[in-house]
Amino acid sequence: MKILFFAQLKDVAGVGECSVAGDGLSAGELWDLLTARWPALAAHREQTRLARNGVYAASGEVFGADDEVALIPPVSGG
Amino acid sequence: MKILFFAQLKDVAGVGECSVAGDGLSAGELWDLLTARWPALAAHREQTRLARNGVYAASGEVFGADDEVALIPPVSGG
Amino acid sequence: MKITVEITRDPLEGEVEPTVDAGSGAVVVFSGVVRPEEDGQALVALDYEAYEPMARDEMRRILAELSRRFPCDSVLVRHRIGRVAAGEASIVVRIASRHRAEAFGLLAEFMDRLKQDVPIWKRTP
Amino acid sequence: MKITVEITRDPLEGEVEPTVDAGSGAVVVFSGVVRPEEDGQALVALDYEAYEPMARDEMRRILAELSRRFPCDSVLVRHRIGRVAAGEASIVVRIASRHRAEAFGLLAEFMDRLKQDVPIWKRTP
Repeated sequence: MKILFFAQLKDVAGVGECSVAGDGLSAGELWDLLTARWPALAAHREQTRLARNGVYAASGEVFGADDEVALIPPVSGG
Repeated sequence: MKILFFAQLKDVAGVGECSVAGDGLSAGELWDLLTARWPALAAHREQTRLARNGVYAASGEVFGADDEVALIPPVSGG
Repeated sequence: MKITVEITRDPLEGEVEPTVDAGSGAVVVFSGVVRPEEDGQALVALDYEAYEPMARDEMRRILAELSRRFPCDSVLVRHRIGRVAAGEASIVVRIASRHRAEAFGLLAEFMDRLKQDVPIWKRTP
Repeated sequence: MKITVEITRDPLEGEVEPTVDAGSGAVVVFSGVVRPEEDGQALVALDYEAYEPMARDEMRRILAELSRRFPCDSVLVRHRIGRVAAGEASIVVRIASRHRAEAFGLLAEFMDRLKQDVPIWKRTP
């Protein structure tokens, strides 16, 4: 699946997007994968929401191999 | 004192302004004078506010010979 | 808070550009427009009449009072009088403030107070 | 309710004329402007970044949801991204409605929801 990073998370990951192998992952499993690769992401997990294909993921939502998953840190538009 | 009529009260009085002889009048005394001259004004008294020299009159306020007194029917600006 | 109040017979369209006061973070421009119908009745125009000096003073008093609760940088009110055709603005209010909440609060309360207390009247011609 | 949402790198100044939709009685134009200081620190510009497709969808979703409580005639949102200099607008919202209360309500709630949920971020350069 495709992972997107924005704002400060882009700095933390050092990239704007990356691919992750996996299918049918829970949010917890996805976070485990990501923080294994970028340990500094863990500090942001609490306040970061996940979006699946452009919509905020509901709790219990499952992420598939073809999904675009965005890590959304606290927003500050306007 | 000078009396000003606006909106529908101008139609009722048939004039936009007039002079009334009197000094130290209470609101009640002023209304008595006005409704004696224009009986049709009485129907508007309940919902008409008085302004003295451009400021809404407080209850108990007294109207002097040199005052400009406006009869303010319900407003509808904006 | 800089307060500017004007009553004019001229059209208000195109007059209030949303210029930004230095330091303001929010600018709100409100136009109140004569609607082409009222209670299902077609309406071509409205005639506005004001007790001008008191209307100006009363608007300034209301704005000065509200500025204590909603401190803004500047507010401009232009109210049109005379005949205003349907589709044209009878009032324009422009508020600049540091943060949007004060501008929104001032605008909403001012319009409510205007319609209660400012000696301006509209009538169908 | 007609909903138009745009994300652009172009300046927003002078773009949103307060045109009146036929039948509207209230038009509100809000500009959110980059302030030249933040927490006492001088600020020359802010960099805005968006997750563009989701930001557009999310704004439309929020507006569609709010239109049930605040039925308006039309709403236009333009959010600027990229570098926005102090004194320039980062967002413009234009709402037309029959009566002012709906436009005021929609505007205030939309801005609150935008700042909670729409994936747009600002950072100091």
